[in-house]
Amino acid sequence: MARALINVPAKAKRGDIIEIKTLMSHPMETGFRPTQEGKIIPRDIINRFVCTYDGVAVFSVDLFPAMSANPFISFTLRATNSGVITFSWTDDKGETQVQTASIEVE
Amino acid sequence: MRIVLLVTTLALISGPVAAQSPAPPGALTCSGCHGAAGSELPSLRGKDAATITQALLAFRSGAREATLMNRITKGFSEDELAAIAVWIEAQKDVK
Amino acid sequence: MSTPTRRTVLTLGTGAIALLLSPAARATTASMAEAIRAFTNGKAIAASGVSLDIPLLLESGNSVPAVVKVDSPMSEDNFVRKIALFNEKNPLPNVAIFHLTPQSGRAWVSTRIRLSDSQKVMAVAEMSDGSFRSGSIEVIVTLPACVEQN
Amino acid sequence: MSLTDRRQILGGLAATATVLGAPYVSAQAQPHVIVIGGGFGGATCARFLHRAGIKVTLIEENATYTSCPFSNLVIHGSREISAQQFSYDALKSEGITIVAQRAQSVDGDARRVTLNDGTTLTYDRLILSPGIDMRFDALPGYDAASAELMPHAWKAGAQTVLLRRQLEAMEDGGLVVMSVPANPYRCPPGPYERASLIAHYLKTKKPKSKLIVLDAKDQFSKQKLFQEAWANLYPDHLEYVPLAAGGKTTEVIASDKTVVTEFSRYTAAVANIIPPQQAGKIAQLAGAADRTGWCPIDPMTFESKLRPNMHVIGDAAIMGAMPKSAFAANAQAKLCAQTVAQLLRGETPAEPKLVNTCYSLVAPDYGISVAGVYRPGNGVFVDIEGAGGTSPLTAPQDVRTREAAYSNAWFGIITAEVFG
Repeated sequence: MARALINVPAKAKRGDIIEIKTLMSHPMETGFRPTQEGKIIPRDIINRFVCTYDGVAVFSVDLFPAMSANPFISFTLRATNSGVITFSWTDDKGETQVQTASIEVE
Repeated sequence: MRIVLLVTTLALISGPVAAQSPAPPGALTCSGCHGAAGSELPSLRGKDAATITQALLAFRSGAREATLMNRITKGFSEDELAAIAVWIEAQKDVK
Repeated sequence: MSTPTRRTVLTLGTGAIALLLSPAARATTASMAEAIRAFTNGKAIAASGVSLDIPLLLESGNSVPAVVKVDSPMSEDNFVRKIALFNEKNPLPNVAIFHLTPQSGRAWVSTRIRLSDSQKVMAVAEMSDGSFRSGSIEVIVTLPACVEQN
Repeated sequence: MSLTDRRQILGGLAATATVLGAPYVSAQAQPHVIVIGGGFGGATCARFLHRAGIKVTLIEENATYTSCPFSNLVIHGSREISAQQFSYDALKSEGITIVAQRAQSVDGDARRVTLNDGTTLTYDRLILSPGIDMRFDALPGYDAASAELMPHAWKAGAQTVLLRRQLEAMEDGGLVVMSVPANPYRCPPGPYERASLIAHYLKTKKPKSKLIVLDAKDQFSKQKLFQEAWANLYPDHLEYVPLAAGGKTTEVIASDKTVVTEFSRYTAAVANIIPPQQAGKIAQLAGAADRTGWCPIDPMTFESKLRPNMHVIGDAAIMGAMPKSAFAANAQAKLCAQTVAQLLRGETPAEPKLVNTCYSLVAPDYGISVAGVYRPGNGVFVDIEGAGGTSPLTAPQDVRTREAAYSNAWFGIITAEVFG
């Protein structure tokens, strides 16, 4: 995995519903694509995405090969308190990449 | 029947085009790039079918160097290219 | 250089435009129906309350924006637990399963998926009371005009 | 001439025909074809129908046509908009009836077109070549009013000149932002030619400035050729942001020329926003466009799948692999004219083949091209395998110069065929 793009508002009012956007660079090899020589490229996808807010898992996704390359996942959260929002992507090899963002809630 | 008659009649008015048989597949496209003489892109007016066929086949096989015609001619069979050439030659009587 | 492999893809990929003109087909292909049964454990699905938004005409199925909304207050005792996306004609029927919580605030997700052909895409939501709802959309995937891929 | 009473006109022609020795021809027998839209598709189609002896009326409200192909050179500053403009005088002098009004509505059942002055015209077959309309509902913040501040310049004319003036007025060092939509839209490689020529303008005239291209997709026409040329020619003046790097525009704010993307925001000195598009309005009003906003057609005849006796050509139609280009519209128009003439004679058209050729300028003297050959398949046009493709990725400069010269020659020839 390479780099992720994350869009989390830096500030929010308590009770606001905030929109979060994430994009992770990844080829998401489907396991169905042949090379020029006709060999199938083995499947290699991110199969799990988890978002925690203040240490609690609040949103997650199970991904299948029909998710596009560089998976884009956008969702909402209710801003309850200032803290850290963590995002993690886990691929077929079991490797996990984590990124965080902080939010200030007034 | 009446329509056919009318079209034939109109052909007399507006020139011989209407009396032409339909252009073979692909032939109508050529004039989008090949028009009057004096352009960077060669005119096909007055060229005979044999010359045109030979050129098209040479583009298709790669024997003749080209920027685009090599890519286009690969989309046609030899017979189709020959039919296009015959049609282009016939256009010299038109207009 | 320019022997576009996409042509092979396209030959497989176009079609079904006529299908779009008829009312949305009720029946789904067997594998999609099977995947949905597995997700709901065979429970009944109400065909309402879920909106699935995908552009109707796609020239490429590589990265297709999909937005799902479910009618729900997203309160502590009445919320959407899961939203699953399914498709009819890709090699596999599953696309993704989103797990939501009351903290989500809204039953709304936006993502990008792959579609190998014109087909029906379906979103099924599992509510906190264990009931299921769905919404679907028929989309046309043509082919990317003048895009070379080698 | 009264347009409402075409029977009178037809009667006149029938009389002529009688004089010429066809006493069996009655007035009703002369079919009338209406073409709506006088661009590369419509003007060509009207011309070829007329030459095939078909009575044709072309409905086009504008007195002059402004060509989109080559309009990127106007933005670049090396070409005047007047060089893009063509009158319909040649068509008129050939005897084609041109009605300088807007087609207000079409009644497909009655085969009747109503013009904006209330006049009606009836047809045996209708050809719609309306081009595209911007979808001003599709991108938050972008409507007709904001297009005056952040031009799309995706229909050539005043918008083209506006974008050029804005670039000329910009201080050296200003940021230029282009927003490119997802497919389908008019002229697939057009945004990238424009980006190239704007970068060329900046490099030569405003070297401290830079162009950022925000794209809602990851793949585009002639991509490798463009990107290689950009790396060589404009490394400091053009930054390309694809979908995968957050390039999708989600909102624009016209008041301060801000472009908002999924992960970032850019405030520009000049912003060129190309919004999502749909088939021209009259195609929607005629019922020829489906819920996608575009017109499904039978590729054998270009006849609408939704409305019999209506044919759609050019950018408005769903053509499959065949792109929305001027060349394609012109090629489709010639074939459509022939096909409609055959249908009116009761003949069955043979399966066609079509070709598209499209040049793009990466710099004024650096041209690249893509070609395709197409046949009907799967209800649209599909590529003929093994044909077509792009210019070679590696080629000496003289090949690029030659393709730029051919591009220029092509413009002269095709506009002569359509309007000359």
